[in-house]
Amino acid sequence: MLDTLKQPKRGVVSPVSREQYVDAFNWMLLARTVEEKLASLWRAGKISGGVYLGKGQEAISAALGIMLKSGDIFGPLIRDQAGRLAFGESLIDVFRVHFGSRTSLSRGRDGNVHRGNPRGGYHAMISHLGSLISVVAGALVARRFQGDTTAIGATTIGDGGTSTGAFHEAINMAAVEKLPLVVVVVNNQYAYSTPNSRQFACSDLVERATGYGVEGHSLDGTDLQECLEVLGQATQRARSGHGPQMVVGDCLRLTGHGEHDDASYMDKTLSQTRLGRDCLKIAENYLQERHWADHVLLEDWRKNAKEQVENAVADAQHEPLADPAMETWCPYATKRIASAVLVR
Amino acid sequence: MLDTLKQPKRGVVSPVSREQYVDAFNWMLLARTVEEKLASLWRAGKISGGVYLGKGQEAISAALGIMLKSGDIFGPLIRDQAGRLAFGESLIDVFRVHFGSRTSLSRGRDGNVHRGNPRGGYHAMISHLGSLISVVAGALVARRFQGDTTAIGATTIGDGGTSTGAFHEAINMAAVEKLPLVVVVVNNQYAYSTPNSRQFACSDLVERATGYGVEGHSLDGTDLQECLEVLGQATQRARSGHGPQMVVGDCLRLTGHGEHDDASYMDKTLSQTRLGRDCLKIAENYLQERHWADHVLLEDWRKNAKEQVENAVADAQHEPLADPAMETWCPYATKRIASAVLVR
Amino acid sequence: MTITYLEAIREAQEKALRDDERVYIYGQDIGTLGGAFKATKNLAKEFPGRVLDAPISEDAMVGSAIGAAIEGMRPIIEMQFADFSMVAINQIVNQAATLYWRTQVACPITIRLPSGGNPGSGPFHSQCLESLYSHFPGLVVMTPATVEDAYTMLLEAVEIDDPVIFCEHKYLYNRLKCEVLPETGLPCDTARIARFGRDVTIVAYSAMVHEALAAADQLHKEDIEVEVVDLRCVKPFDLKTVLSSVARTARLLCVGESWPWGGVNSEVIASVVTHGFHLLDAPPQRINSKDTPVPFHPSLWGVHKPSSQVIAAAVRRLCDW
Amino acid sequence: MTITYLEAIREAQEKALRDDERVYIYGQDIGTLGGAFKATKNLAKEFPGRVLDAPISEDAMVGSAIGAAIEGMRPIIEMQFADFSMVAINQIVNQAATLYWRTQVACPITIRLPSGGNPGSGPFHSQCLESLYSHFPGLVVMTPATVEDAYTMLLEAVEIDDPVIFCEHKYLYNRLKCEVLPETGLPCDTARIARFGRDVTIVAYSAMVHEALAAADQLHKEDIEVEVVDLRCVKPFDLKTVLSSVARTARLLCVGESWPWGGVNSEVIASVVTHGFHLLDAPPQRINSKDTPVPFHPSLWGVHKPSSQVIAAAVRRLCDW
Ligand SMILES: Cc1ncc(C[n+]2csc(CCOP(=O)(O)OP(=O)(O)O)c2C)c(N)n1
Ligand SMILES: Cc1ncc(C[n+]2csc(CCOP(=O)(O)OP(=O)(O)O)c2C)c(N)n1
Ligand SMILES: [Mg+2]
Ligand SMILES: [Mg+2]
Repeated sequence: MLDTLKQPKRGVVSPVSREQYVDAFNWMLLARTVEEKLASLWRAGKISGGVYLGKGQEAISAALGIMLKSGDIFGPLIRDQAGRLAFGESLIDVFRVHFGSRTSLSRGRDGNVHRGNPRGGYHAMISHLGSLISVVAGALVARRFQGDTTAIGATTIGDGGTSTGAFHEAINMAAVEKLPLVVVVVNNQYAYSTPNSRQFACSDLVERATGYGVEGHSLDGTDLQECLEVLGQATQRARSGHGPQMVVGDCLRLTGHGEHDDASYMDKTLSQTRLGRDCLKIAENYLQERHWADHVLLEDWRKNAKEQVENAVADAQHEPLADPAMETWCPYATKRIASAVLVR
Repeated sequence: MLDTLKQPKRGVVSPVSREQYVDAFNWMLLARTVEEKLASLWRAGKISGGVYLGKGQEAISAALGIMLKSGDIFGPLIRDQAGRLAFGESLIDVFRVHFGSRTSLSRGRDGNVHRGNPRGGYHAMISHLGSLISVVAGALVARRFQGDTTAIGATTIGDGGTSTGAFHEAINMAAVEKLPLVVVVVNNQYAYSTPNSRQFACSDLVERATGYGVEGHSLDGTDLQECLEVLGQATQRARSGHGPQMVVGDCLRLTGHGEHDDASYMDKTLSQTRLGRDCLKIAENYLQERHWADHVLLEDWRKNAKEQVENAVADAQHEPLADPAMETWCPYATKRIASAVLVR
Repeated sequence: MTITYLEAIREAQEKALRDDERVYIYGQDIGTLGGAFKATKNLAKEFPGRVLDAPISEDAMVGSAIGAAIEGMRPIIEMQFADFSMVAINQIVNQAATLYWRTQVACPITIRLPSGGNPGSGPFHSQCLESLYSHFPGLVVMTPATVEDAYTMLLEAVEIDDPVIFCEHKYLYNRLKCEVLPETGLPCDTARIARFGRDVTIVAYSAMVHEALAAADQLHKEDIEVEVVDLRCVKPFDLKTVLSSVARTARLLCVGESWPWGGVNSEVIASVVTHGFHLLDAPPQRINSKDTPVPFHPSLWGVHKPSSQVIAAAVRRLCDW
Repeated sequence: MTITYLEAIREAQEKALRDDERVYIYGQDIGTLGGAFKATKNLAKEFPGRVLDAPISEDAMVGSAIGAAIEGMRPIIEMQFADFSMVAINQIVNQAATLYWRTQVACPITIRLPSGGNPGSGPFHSQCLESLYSHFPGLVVMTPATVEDAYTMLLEAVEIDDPVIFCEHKYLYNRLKCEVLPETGLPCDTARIARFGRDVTIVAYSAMVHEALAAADQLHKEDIEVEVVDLRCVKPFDLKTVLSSVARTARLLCVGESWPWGGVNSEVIASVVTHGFHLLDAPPQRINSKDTPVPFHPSLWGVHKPSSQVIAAAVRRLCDW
């Protein structure tokens, strides 16, 4: 279903155009609206399982999403609602999966952030951090075999996820294969409750790029303009044969690890720094300063986002939930094997 | 048994003294002599399992070994015969383990390079590359808890081993904990048949140090003098509270991956480069140039090494082999558990 | 004052830290946060420097525990969820579990695995990996079913000289309570008769003991008396107690939450029939989770794992044999 | 001209590469070197760019194969030794094995595991991990015992839409030979009666089939006729064929080289007794490797794993029951 969702017109524009900025901004806004709804549904006990939000990371995620074109590959992580939408996820899929609807991408078998449509280039993460990067790299290996010379792949990982062996193996392998892979490290200062100081000892994670022989980029994740510029460049470099790109974006997680978490462990002074700025507010100001949007237009966009979200929620809530009676309870794709197993 | 073997007099001397150079040289020579013997025993079918030699890497290994003091921790890898000896391994243990003697460190349960005496600070590697680094790091964590402020730990890894997730996780963790750990990456250009170009894409593995926030050092592994200088410095830095040290030594594997391997895949031109020099020959020349040893003395040392090796082989060959009748077939240390298991 | 299963785990760790200076705890978010489930709540404050936040590096977490154990420490590793121990399995089964056998140096580490399903947890936060780890020589695998066992067995795990995989069940964390923690408990290699009965033996462990007991309550009303054996520890497990129960009832049903192929159930059944074939009047039976990943949606999850209803039905069939 | 088990594996890969452009092979040292065992000898030359040397990154090797499979490829991954697959197990059991169930996208990857013991190989180059992988839902685990099966089953593994763990036995590599490779074989979910007999059924797989056959030869001289069932594939396995053999012989002995706790043997026995209890005249028995790591020294190793002598002795005891 995603196959048709990417508009091929998108791509790198440098310097950032109004069109692109507005586009990204609206995905950010929509993501924020979606997530506020998810949070309130969760508080109301309408969602089983956890809810994990990307508040404060929408600029990076949306900017990455809009740099990807039809045919590209995207492996989003937990805080990538904006990127998912920009890459083409339909709103109803977001809510279906959180409700555990039978019609959801995982048919109630998995929830929240684990959704995807891998054949459409939209990968479905498992929980084990770091393990998606090599999968996206492998998809690019396949594309190379198939003679696709234009597609790129992108995936994100948190500051905490960089400590996994899987992260290391995947980037190193992608570098050896010189794959058109963009790895975006979103340093939101915490991995659950664990601050950077307990996670790594280098002064900036971008310093790892040289050690892998890949190109490194840094960006301020609170500034959409910079996100667009840098991610535009990084995706462009990947697309034009310069191998893997490591982009490190700094920001602050403006929410708990999940909605169950009050984040009381966070260093309160961080929110007073540049990192603690709300990228959505910054982007609104920027739009107004540039006269790319005024109050009225912004309000219009907000209303529009809300409406879309309310409609999607209403639709999703009407859908049938997962039903054990309709489960096959069979994990095999091969018909013969499946029937051998089910006979017993 | 190892506890008493390290002479506390050893340590960093800079610039390199004759005493230190000669000491290291003799470990190199002894290691080479041991390994030539192992190779011929293997060809004669007297050893079960593989034989893996460190030819061409003795300078790095010996230099590391002599920088370690009594109470330090050492996790050698497959090509560390010289370092093992310098750290205090007795010759007979080398042959016992290769013959599968009942009196060997592993009592015939494991062979060749997997020997060690962990309570003596001399770790016994498992085959899975990279997995020893965190173990050595953990030993240093224990020492910190126990108030030991002087000991350091050292371990080696090949160019190939740097691609493992375990390598990454361990160094990163050691950096976060600021442990006195020296990780020596021995880049002998190949991992079995795989050249550097298929293993990593950075121009020099030492570039990884910054990304971990640890201090990086490079050395020419064919030059004992440089090995002593750089490893002296690195161990000294670790010992004086500067956290993990990553040392990358370049050389060429002057033998097959194991004795079964003719290494026909190797790029023949490499042996013509500086990398291809035999560190033992270079060291001999150096000794003579400096007038630290003449022909006669060198010949004496050689004879002495040979004699020691022949004696150890003769002794080890007289020892009883592993005997299934004497096996407990029980992997548990806890008496109660062991007897519960064995009753059945 | 009541104490939950989760609090018992915290108390055991507190006692271990207090009584034995060789003990320390290492795991993600166990310091200030007190752990994802609060099993180490306040311990970092009470024992400064001995309850340490780890990076997201399970392999290195376990590897470092092994190294520390070699040097005489008794580390406890908290995995955030059992499922994430999979990226440390090489260190667990190849390095820790073989260390004593290879070198005669003991490896007294305890790895806590918050295990098992809860509604809405999905395939990667619900796994029961006791069957996986039990396959490997050298590990002790504990599966406490009660608050008391959670407490005394965790203390025992820390004392034992071998690596212990401590499977604590998340479903029980806040649902089980007891009045007061015991001073001592049964040794881990001894099973416990959780309920006496004459008609059928149910062998279970961890959360499934409670499903079995609920089924037994129901069946009691139908005049079927079920004996419930709580294995407590699945590797090694107490075959003697199982056999003597089967000797009395002549009927065996095994219940476990892990996947069916080669799990605890199949090992118990294979052991019983090879050693006590003649004791059985009916074919032994087993109930596991279904052989698919653990589903997210509560209504799927509820059917995926064994329940007291399914257990009761199986017992009725066994009695009709 | 004879063909070895190892050559059959090479031939199958050559054929797969030739017939299906979606196939490629990825593994350490499989290019110029042709693999540590030469299972890909010359293939890199014959199929340029399709037989690729990997860095020492098993997790990424498998992860990348999954990604490529999603995009329609059919990768074969060679692990240098089965033992090293442990550092990739998360990708195998959590990512590959669950992919279809989670997303309805098939994951047709084949992971070749050079498995099992050889004299002098030691604890980390000898492991039999079929029991481990079989525990997880979603994997097909093949264990060919003959040259013919090594060939046709590997081709089948590549064709199958699910992830296949292909356990090829190193002990058989150069010891087994056949005259000519077959065009087709039995489907993997069908067991094979390797020898007919009336007195006892031995269920075995991989190298142990040959130990069982050797025992059967010996016992034949003693007038005991053993039926040997070669499982061929252990997950799923062909319970029907096993049950119908047991129905004829009424006696069952399972032989497997993996560790005892929860292995293939215990699963087969548990399945047989739950479904065919009444068929048995004697308690089913099993022989595994001992429950320790695999020892290095040949004399220890020879006793650690099941041998034809030990099998024959167990059969005699079973017959005397
Ligand atoms: C291998 C692994 N270990 C532990 C976890 C549990 N876990 C889930 S999210 C998380 C923190 C992730 O932090 P980070 O990577 O910085 O991402 P963020 O949540 O900040 O976006 C942890 C520890 C996991 N998912 N995978
Ligand atoms: C995780 C893992 N995968 C594969 C192997 C098999 N293996 C043993 S040695 C080796 C090559 C090692 O190369 P390198 O690290 O460069 O060390 P060197 O042999 O050159 O000293 C390989 C692939 C292993 N031991 N561990
Ligand atoms: Mg983070
Ligand atoms: Mg090398």
